[in-house]
Amino acid sequence: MSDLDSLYQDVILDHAKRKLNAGLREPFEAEVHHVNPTCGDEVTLRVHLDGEGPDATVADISYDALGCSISTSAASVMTDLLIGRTLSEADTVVQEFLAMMRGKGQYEPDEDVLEDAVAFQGTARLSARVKCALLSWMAYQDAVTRAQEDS
Amino acid sequence: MSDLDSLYQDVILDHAKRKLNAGLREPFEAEVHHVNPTCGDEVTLRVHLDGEGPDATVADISYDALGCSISTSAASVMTDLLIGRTLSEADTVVQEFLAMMRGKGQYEPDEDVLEDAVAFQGTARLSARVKCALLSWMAYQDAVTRAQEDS
Amino acid sequence: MIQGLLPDLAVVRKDFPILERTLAGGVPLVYLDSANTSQKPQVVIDAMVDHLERHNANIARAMHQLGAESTAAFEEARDKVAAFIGAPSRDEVIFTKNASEALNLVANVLTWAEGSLRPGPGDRVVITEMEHHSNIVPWQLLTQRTGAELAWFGLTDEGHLDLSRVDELIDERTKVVAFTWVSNMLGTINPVAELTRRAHEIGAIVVVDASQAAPQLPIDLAAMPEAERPDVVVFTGHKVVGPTGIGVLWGRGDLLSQLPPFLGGGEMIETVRMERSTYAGIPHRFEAGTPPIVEAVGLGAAVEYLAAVGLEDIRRHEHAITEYALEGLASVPGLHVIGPKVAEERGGAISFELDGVHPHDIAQVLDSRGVAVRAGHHCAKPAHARFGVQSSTRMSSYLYTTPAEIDALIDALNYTRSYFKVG
Amino acid sequence: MIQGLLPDLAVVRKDFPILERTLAGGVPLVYLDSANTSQKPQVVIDAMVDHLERHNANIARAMHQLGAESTAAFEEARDKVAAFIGAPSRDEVIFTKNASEALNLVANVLTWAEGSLRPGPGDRVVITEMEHHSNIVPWQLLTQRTGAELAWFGLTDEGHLDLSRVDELIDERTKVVAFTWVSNMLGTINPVAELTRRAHEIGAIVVVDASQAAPQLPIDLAAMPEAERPDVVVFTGHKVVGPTGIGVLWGRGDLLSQLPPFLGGGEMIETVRMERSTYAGIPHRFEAGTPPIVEAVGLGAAVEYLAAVGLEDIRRHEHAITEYALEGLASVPGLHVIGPKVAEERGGAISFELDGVHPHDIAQVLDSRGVAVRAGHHCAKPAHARFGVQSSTRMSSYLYTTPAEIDALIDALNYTRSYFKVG
Ligand SMILES: Cc1ncc(COP(=O)(O)O)c(C=O)c1O
Ligand SMILES: Cc1ncc(COP(=O)(O)O)c(C=O)c1O
Repeated sequence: MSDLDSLYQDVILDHAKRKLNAGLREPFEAEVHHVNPTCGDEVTLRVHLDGEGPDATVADISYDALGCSISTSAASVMTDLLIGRTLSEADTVVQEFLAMMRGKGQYEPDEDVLEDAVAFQGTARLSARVKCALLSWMAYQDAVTRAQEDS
Repeated sequence: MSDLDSLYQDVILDHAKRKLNAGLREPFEAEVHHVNPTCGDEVTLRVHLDGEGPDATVADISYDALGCSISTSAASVMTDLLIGRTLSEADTVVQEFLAMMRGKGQYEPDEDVLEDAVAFQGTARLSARVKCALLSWMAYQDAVTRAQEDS
Repeated sequence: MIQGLLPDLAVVRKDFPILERTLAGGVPLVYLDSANTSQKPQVVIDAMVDHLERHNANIARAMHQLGAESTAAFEEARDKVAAFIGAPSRDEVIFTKNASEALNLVANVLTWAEGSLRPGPGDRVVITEMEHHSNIVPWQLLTQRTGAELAWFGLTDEGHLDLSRVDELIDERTKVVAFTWVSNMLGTINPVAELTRRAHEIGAIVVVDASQAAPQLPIDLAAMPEAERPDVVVFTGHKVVGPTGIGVLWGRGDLLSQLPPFLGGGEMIETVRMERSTYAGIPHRFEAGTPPIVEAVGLGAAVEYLAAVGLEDIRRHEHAITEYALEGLASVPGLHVIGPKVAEERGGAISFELDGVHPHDIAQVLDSRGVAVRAGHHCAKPAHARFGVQSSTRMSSYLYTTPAEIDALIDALNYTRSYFKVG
Repeated sequence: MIQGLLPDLAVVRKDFPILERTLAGGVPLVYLDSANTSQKPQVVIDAMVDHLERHNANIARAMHQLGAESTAAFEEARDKVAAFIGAPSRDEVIFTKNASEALNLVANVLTWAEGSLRPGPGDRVVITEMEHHSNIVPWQLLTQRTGAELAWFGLTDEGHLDLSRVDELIDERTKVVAFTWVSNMLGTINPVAELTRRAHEIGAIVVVDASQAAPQLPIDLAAMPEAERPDVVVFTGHKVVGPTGIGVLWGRGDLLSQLPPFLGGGEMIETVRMERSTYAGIPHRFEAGTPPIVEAVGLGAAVEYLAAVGLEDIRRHEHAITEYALEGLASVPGLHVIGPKVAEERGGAISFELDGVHPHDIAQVLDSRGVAVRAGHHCAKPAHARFGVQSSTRMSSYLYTTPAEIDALIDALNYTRSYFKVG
């Protein structure tokens, strides 16, 4: 597989088209706006939690993303993976994703945890694109922190 | 003659010791304070003119100089050369001196005009020391300008 | 045959060692990102190496032979830069760290100026919607800090300054008019003489960002009629085949001499007492601390190199390449150039959109074929917002660019379309 | 035998090409002006050349392979510098153009800060009489602009800080305490931990100028107890065998994050609209415009080189040379060292007077014999004034200095005395 094909895997191009869970919805406890200052990619993201503490459920993640296929598909994959999980389960996924993205392609991700998101292994090899893939994931982390602060 | 000896000619070391016309005196029409910011050498210089316009006489130049042998001897030589001349005669000397100092050792100075000051030809070759030699001469020019402005 | 290319293009290319590089997969480099930073000829690298290996010393302060050599090299670089832009006086040339610092310097010293030079409440500072962030943010900071009003020229749909509001924008309340000579996003060449004349009529200071102009337009400040000569012109070393770490601020001597210092320390002083200091004259007043010495040496060699090739010839070359590129780009279905469509009205940076593919993804596919372009907002977010886009792809050529490289770009763009199955 | 010299001194010297130079008359170079600027090892020059010839591109903004390589090289340099000073976090390392800019940056952002960080009327900023102008003038400007009071530690006759007034100077009114770690004129090493603890007790911000410390003292910020760790530490690239055009500001992350931007433009933004902008986090917030890229690469190689030789070993070497030099200088009739006379209390810069000969004239005679020293006020006029002198001669050694070079200096000083017929 060429570098290009390993970056633009079908799963990714597919998510970029389908944009699962896209659009901003109510209710939500926190909304954040993140920008990739280098390229201008943007995401507005809301989380809705059900319950309190680590066992709270991620009842919804809704978003509005403007960006390249890597950044929009990352948002789609993420929401698909995290909605419906408890915060602590979701955190396991997030940590695994971060480890892979910071691993420069050397990290062996746990496919059972990451499911479709393993497709971003090809992105992890391209330092310039790592930020694209992380944009919505960082926004999610930020939103959860704020939602918990406010409660 | 070594470079060092051509810089520190006897005339120069002699003037550095004797410091002709040193000390601040009355009367004066203008007093200026010039600093060589690079090394901190300083001169306070006063001029006293007699008459008006280009035919006015440089009746006195008095000064207080703190600096290396090049800068103090330059003040001594200058005052010795200029006191008693008309402004326009003095200007001829100043211009010739400036031309020599900016000539990087290539300019052929008129010895009849510069007299003792030709000894600074050796300084003109050393770009780092040119400012030392010029300090009091620039101060003189400045002081004359101010004296004329005020009159 | 394309008219106007540099006659010695093959020889010129040999001067730039990086152009021989190959990238991943053994593909040759097609460098079309020169508006971002230019590549460096061997003569610039060699001048820097020679300085570091044989003449390195601090300047001004050092009396010894190395110090004298280093000082001479630094000050000769100032002479060379002065000659490059036809500065009326070499002491009006100030070395900064880049164009951004030069622009901030001006905005800062105006903020701290005394008397009528300082814009205050009721006064106005005018910029344009096509500025690089480095010519926007400093003026936002100035106006926030001084209470002056910030206003700007909008843009026409063709990417020109909309001069219809000129009388409103430039009136007796206007203290500063700051604009770019050549846009780094749209490529547009602005009417410097005309705008400067207008601004000077009402006594405003004109600051021109020549970061994109200096690489490709011959500049001769001394030859301009005074009424049409800007008061400040800045550019950056790394875009004129020089190194990073150095920029240039040229300013009218009698204006600069009235302005307070920017940064304090080192050789910018006349004398220092604990209570208070007095400051040196220009250019030193604005060069606090150890300046970029080896960078000045490199920049001196760079502008000498450009002058030797000939700015008129470089301009003609850029023009020919730009015309060829505009034609090529027009042949790609779904591709829209943002900015003037005619080579006469623009410099060599061309930004475009391609329907259905995000600029990042375009740049990625291009990169896989060795074609280096820029994707993003190019530090010109407001100009992007004006055209309703969040980012764009930009190709930018320079004196070493060949028509074959433009062909490679166009091929790669067509490949991008098929890769992402658009159209 | 002199104890403590670098075991591989001859090998180290071979790393520095300039040390093979001869000067006018074929005399070899004896470079004793390293406190002014240090010489560069081949590995630094080679790293810069390799970057310019093979990897040159702008950073952050460029998505292509050259851009990724250049960005990686730049950010690795940040990692290397962070390791060199033991920075608690690599994002706290900000690249400036030199130490002077770093100090001005701090003073400026404090001037523009909101709330209690901004010194105002009734507040006090404390410096010392032994500061380099670059750590005086910025604080003069700040206090003039904010209405705060400027106060300073005086010096003892031995050239130490006079700490007898510490309670008066550092009290609840004090907002900032800024001082040099090692004096560039007197050589004095100041008690950083003690002063910092005092200042922190009353909540003041501590800014340390490590321009002369970084080259010769091992620095490990993370290992310092928090109460004794300064809030800001700056140094300059060209004195740690790196290139000109780059300096370093390390600052406590939570302090830097509260401060407003310094210069505006380029990558320091989060988003820009015409009306108003928001700014990026650290370190980028403080790095406006294209940063010194090739300079960072050179600096990274430089601090790696110093670390490979070993800072402890360099410190020992400097100490041995300083001790030997102090002995030698004491043997010259009419020569008076200004500053501490014991090597333990000082760094490797030694300033002195020679009765009957002006420093310029000394430096000139020394230069005729290839010995490069500095003469003047060394950008420390107040310290000179304190000791009643207008200027002095300074020798300064570094890791490549040999005892034979000190012998050459002492010989040349004796020759100077006979040349000017003193004594
Ligand atoms: C103690 C000290 N502080 C600050 C500086 C300023 O460094 P730079 O000129 O590189 O800004 C120097 C060196 O000149 C210095 O010795
Ligand atoms: C028009 C324009 N102005 C200013 C700049 C800023 O230059 P620098 O980043 O070297 O400060 C650039 C380049 O980035 C530019 O294209």
